[in-house]
Amino acid sequence: MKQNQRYNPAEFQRKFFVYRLLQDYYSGCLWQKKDNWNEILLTLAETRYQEEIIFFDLGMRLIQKLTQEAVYDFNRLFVGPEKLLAPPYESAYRNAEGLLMQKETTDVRKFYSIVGLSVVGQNREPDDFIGLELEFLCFLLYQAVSCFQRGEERADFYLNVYFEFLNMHLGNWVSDHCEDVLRHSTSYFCKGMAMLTKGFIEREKSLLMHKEEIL
Amino acid sequence: MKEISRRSFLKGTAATGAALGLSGSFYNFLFSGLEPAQASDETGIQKFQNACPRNCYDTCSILSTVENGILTKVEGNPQNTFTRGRLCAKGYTYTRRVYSPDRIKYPMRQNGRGSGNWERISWDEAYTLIAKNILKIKKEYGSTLPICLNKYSGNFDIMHYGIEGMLSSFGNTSRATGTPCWPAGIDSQTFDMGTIVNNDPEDLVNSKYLILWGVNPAWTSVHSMYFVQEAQRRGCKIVAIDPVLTQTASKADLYLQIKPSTDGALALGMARYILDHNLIDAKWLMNNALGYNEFFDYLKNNITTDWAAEKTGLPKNVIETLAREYATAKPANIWIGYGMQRHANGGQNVRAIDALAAITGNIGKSGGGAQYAHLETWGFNYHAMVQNKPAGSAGSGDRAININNFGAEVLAAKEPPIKMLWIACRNPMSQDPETSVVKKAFEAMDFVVTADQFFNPSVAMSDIVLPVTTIFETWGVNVSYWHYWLCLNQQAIKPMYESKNDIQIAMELSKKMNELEPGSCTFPTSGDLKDWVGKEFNTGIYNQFGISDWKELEKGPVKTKAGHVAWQDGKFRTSSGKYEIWSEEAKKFGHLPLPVYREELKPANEYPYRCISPHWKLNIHSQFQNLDWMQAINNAPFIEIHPETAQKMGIQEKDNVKMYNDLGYIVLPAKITETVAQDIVVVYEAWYKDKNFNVNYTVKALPADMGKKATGMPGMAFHDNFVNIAKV
Amino acid sequence: MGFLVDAERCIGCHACEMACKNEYQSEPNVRWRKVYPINETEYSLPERNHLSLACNHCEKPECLRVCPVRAYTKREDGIVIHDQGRCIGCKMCAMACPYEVPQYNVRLKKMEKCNLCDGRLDQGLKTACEAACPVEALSVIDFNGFTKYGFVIALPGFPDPSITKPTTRFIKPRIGAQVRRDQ
Amino acid sequence: MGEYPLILFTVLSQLSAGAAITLSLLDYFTKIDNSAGKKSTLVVLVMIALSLGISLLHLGHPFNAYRALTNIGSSWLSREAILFFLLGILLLVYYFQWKEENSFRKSLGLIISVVSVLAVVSSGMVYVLPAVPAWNNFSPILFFLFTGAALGPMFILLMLKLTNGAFSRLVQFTAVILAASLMCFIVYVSVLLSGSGASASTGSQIVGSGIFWPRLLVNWILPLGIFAWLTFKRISPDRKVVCSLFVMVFIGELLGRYLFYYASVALKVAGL
Repeated sequence: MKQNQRYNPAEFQRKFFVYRLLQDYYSGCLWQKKDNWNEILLTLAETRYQEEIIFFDLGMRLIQKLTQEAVYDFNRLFVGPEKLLAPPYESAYRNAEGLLMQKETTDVRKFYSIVGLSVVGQNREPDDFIGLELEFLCFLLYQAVSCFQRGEERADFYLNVYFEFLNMHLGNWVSDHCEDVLRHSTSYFCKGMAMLTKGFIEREKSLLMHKEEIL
Repeated sequence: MKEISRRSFLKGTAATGAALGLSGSFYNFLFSGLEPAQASDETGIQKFQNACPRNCYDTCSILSTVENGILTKVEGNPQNTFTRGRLCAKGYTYTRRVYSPDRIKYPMRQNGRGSGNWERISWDEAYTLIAKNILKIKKEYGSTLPICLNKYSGNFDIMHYGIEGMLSSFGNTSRATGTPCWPAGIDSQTFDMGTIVNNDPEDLVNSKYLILWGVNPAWTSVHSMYFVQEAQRRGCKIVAIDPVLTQTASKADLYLQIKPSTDGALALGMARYILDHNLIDAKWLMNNALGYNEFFDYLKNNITTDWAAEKTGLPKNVIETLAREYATAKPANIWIGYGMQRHANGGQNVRAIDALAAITGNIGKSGGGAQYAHLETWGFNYHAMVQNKPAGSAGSGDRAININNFGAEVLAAKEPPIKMLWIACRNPMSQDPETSVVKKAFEAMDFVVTADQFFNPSVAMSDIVLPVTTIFETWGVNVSYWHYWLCLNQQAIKPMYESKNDIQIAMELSKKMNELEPGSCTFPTSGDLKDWVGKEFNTGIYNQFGISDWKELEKGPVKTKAGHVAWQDGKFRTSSGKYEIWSEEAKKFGHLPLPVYREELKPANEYPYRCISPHWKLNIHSQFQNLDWMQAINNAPFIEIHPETAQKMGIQEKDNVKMYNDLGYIVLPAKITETVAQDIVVVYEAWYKDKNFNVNYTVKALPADMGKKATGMPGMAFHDNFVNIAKV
Repeated sequence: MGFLVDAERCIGCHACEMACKNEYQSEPNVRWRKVYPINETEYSLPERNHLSLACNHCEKPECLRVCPVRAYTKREDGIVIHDQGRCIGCKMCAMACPYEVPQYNVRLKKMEKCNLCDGRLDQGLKTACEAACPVEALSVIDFNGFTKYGFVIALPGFPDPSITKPTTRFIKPRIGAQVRRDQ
Repeated sequence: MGEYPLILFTVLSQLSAGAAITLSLLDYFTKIDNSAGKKSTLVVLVMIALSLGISLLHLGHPFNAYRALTNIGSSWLSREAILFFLLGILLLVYYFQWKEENSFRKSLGLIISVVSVLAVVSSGMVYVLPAVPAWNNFSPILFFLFTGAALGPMFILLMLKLTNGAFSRLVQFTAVILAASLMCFIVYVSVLLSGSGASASTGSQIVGSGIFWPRLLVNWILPLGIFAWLTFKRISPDRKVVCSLFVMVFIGELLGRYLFYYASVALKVAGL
C-alpha cells in the first residue's frame, strides 16, 4: 500500500548522500575535498534534515568551516597515534574493555556475510569500524531501492537487514561514541559532525518503530 | 574500488545527484571498504609457532591459536623443554597487545614535535618525507653521518637487525652503540674466558650448591626458576646474594643482604678463605688457568675476611661458612645477574666472582660454572643487517654514539652534527638515563622518525611515527642468550591496520630513495619476509641444531645438539687459550689485570640513600605494563622504604614521597617493607600509560667500569643512583 | 576436586592469573584467579610469599546456598559451577562468599567466577592456571583417596575455612635463613 | 551507587509490613472506618509494589527477576521475595473485603500479620551471612523488625486519622519501640567495637562515618526527646507532631540502612 513511499527515490537519495558524507569523513578522505566543501554543504542543506532533526541543524551550523585544526582534532579522536579519545570502533564501546577484534567484530562480520560482503583485506581493519558500518548501511539501502525498482521482492529483505543492523549494531553505540566526541573534541567541525551523525542515525533508528509506513 | 550492478541501477533512474567527489554519487554505489566476499583461507582454527622476541632470558616458544583469522589465545609450546609449555604473565597478555585500541595504526606526521598535532599520511607520503630528508641531509653535510639510529632490544628477533642494515644502506651513519644492560659483565667474562658462555639452564638441576648472585629469576626468568627449585628439591642449597630481598631470595635457603656494589669484596674474601684452607682446585688451575699465583699473592697481601665483612656488611663467620660450603660442595654453581654489574665497579666484581669459580675448579663442569649469558647460538648470517654502503659514501665509517649517554652525546656531536634520529625497538625518552637531556636532544633535531606499536614518550617527540607489526603479524626467528633453543616465528595473522615489519619498511624506503636519487640506498627493494628468514641460516646453524633446512622449524623449536656445559673442553677463547685470572687484555682496556677490588661508590651527605631501580615483574622496560590486563593487577609505581627509614623521615604507608637528587625528582607513594635495607630505596623501572612516572629523571648517565671491549661502550651504573627522600 | 596451592613454590609471578584470562579472554577487571601477597609480617622473616587463589569450590558453598535463582550447582566431583544463563546479577553470592570469588561483570551485568576449567578437565586437560604455572605451584587434586601429608587448610590472610569448607589446600612456605643488615 | 535500591526497598517494605500488621490488628481488635481502611490498604499495597519494583533496580537483569522465586529451598532472598509477593496478593484480597462486618477480612488480617512478620524476618535472614561477621547474628532481623515496628504504626495512625484511644496507645508503643531499638543499637555497636577483625572494623566504620551522629539524632534522640517532653508536659501529641516524628524516624532509618550496607566489612583475603 505504502510501497511507493517506502522506496521513495528522493528520500533515498538524501540518505545516500548523508551516509556517503559520514563514511568519507570517518575514513579520512573528506579532507581531500576541502575545495568542494561549500558545494557539499549546499547539497547537505538540500536534504532538509536540519528542519526535521534538531541535532542535524546544530551540527550543520558548526561544520561551516573545515580547518586544519579540525584535522588534528579528528586524528586525536579517531586515528592516533595517541590513545584514541573516541575510538571509531563498535567493540571499543560494546566490549567492556574496549578491545578490538572481539565478539562484536565477528558479529558484524556475520552481518556482512548475510548479503555476501566482506571487508577488503579482512582481519586488518576491524569489521566494526564505523566507516565500514556506514558503508554497509548505505549498500543495503542501495540494494533495497534498486531491487524495488526492478520489481524484485528481495527489496524487503535488504530493508529488513538495514533496520536489523541499525538496531543491533551501529544504532546501539553511535550515540555513546558521539558523546565521546562532543566531550573530547576541541574543534567546531568535529563537534558538528558528531551532532550530525548522532541526529541522523538516531532518526534512522527511530524509523524502525514504523518502518512499515515510512522510509 | 569495485563497482557493482551499476548498469541495472541506472536503468530507470535519472542520474541527478551531484558527484562532488564523494565516494559514489547519489546513484552510483561504489565499494570502498567492503567488497563481495572472497573465499578466505582464514577459516577454522589454526595453530602457529611463534617466538617471544623480548629482551628476556627465557625467549619462550609460543603456540598461538587463530580462529577465522583472529588471534584468540597463546600458549607455551611444550616441545621446548626449557619453557615447558608455559609462558609468563607478560606472554599471556599478547592478545591484548595485538588488539589493543591504543595501537599505532597508520603512519602519521606530527606538525610540531610534541604538539600533539598529528596528521595521518600514507606510507608513500611517509617514505617520500623521510627519503627527502635523508637526501637533503646528505647533500647539505656531504654524508649521512647526521642521521643517528637508536635501536636496541624492544624486539630481539634476528630479522630486526635489518634496521641497522637499512641505515648502513644509506651510507655512513651515527649509531647508538653499546647496551644499557649487561656490557660490564660481558667484558669481565671476555677477559677471563674469551667470551661469555653459560651452561644450559636446564643443567641447573645438577648443581649441589647454587649461588644466585644479584639475579632475580623469579621475576626475570620464571622458567629458570623451575630448574632452580628442582635443584633445591634434589638437595642443592640455594643461596641468594642481593642488596634487596627479592622474590628469588625469598625462595632461597639462605639470603645474604649484601651492601650494594661490594660483591667483589665478598668474592675476594671468600677466595682468601678458600686459599687459606686449601680448598682450591690446584690441578684444574694448573691445567687451565693463567695468573693464579699472582692472584693468590694479591689475596694474601691485601684481602682478609675481616675486611670483606666490613665492606659487605656480612658477618665474618657467614662469609667463611659460605666460602667453605661453596668450595666443598661439588659441583657448585654461581649465576651472576645483570643487576650486580650495573655499578661503577660492576665489571671488576664479576671478574672476582668468576675467579671464585675458577679457583674451586667449578668451571667446565655440569652443575658448576659461573653463569652469565651466552651468544653461542647467534651464528646467523645477519643477512638483513649486513648491507653494503652506497658507492662513494662519504665518511670513514659509522660514528658511535654511546647508548648509555645518548642525549648528551647526540647534543655534543660535531662535524657533522646530528640532525635526524631513527628510533626503532626502543623508547629512549622513558628508558634512558637523564631523561631531561634526552628530551633536549630530541628537541634539537631537524627530523625524528620512530617506528613503534604504542604511543609512548619517544613517539610523542617524533615527527613521523610508523606503525610496526607484532610478532604474530610477521615472520622471524629467535634464539636466546640463556637457553639453547631455536624457534621460528610464523606469521599467524595479517598485519593489523597499516602496520609493517621493519624490514618491509626498509625495503619500501629504499625503493623510494632510489626513485628520488638512483643508487642512494643499497637495501633490497623487494622480497618476501619468509624468504628473508631463510636467508639468515647457514650450515653452522644447521649443524649446531641438527637440522638440514630451516623449514623444519615449522614443526617446532629445536635445541642445540651439544655444548650444554660451558668450557667443558677447557678451550678458552682468550689469546692464551687458558682461563686468564691475570688478563693482559684487561690491561689493554685500562683495567687492572687481576680481579682486584675496585672501591664501590658511596652516598654523599646530601643524598644518603641509594636508589636501586630493578625490573618489575609485570613488564619488560616500557613494554607490557601499558596493557589493560596488567593495569588491572597493578597500575601504579611505588617506592619501597625500610620501616626504620620511613619512621626516621616521618613517612607512612602510601604517603607521597619525593625522591630527588641534583638531576631531578619524582613523587611516588611509599610502600614500607623490610625487603629493602635502611640505606636503600627501590623504585621499579617501568613505563605506565597515561602516567608521568619515570625513575630515570633521577638517574645519571654514569658509566660502569667495563663494556667497551665487547659492546663498544661501557655499561650503565644504574644502581649507583644516590638520592634523598622527603614526605610531601 | 580442588586446587592445591604450593606456597613454597609460588613466586607470585601472576602467570596463572594471566593464563586464565588468556584462556577465557576475560575482562580486565574480572579476575577469576588472583595472586595475593601474604603480608610480610606474617612470618618470622619478611619474605615475599603469595596466595594464588581462584574459586575454592567449597564443600559448603555459600554462593550456592544464597543464590535465589539456583545459578550455582555443585558437580559430583565437587566443582562449583556458576550458570550465567540463569544469573540475574543480584550480587547475593558476592556478598556471601568470604573469598571475594564471584565477580560482577559490568558488561553482562552478571556474576562470573572460576569453573575449575570444567571444560578442559572433561577433555582430560589440565586447568589453564595449572598448565601455565612455570614452577608447578598449582595443581588440581582429587580428594577421593588422596593422601599426602603436609597440606594445610589455610595460610595467613585466608579467611576462616570453617564457614564454607573450601577444598583448596596449601603447602606452607618454608622460611629460609636470612643474614640481614637491620638486625 | 549500587546499594541505594536496597536501602529504599528494605526500609519501604518494612514500613509497609509494619503498617499492614498495625492495620489488620486494629481492624481485628477495634473498629475502623471502612473507607479509611480501604484507602490505607491500597496505600500499603502500592508501597509494597513500589518497594519490590525498586528492589529490581539492584539487579543486573530486572526482567528476569521472576527467577529469584526459584530457590526457596535454601535462599532467604527467594523466601523474602515470595513472602513479600504473597503479602501483596493477600493485601489485594484484603482490599476487596472492606465492607461492613466481615469476619473473613479480620481472619485474613491475622494471616497478613503473620506473613508480614515472616517477610521481614526473611529479609533480615538474607543478611545473616557468615562472610559478614557483623551481620552474622540476629541483629539484621532485630533491626529490620524495629524499623517496621517504629514506622508502621505511625504511618497507619496518620492514614486512618485516628483520634480515639488507639491513637495515644500507638504513640506510646512507638516511643517504647524507639527506646528499645536505641538500646539494642548501643549494645550492638559496643559489642562490635569490643570484637576483633572484621567486626571491630565494622564497628569503627559505623561510629567513624559522618552519618553516625546525624542518624542517632534524627532516628532516636530527637523523637524520644519530643516524646519525653510531651509526656513531661502532659501534652497529647497531635497529627502534626506525629507527622514530623514519622518523617524524622523515616529519614533516620534510611540513614541507618545506609550505614548498615556501607559500614559492614566482609571477610576477605588479606593482602594488597
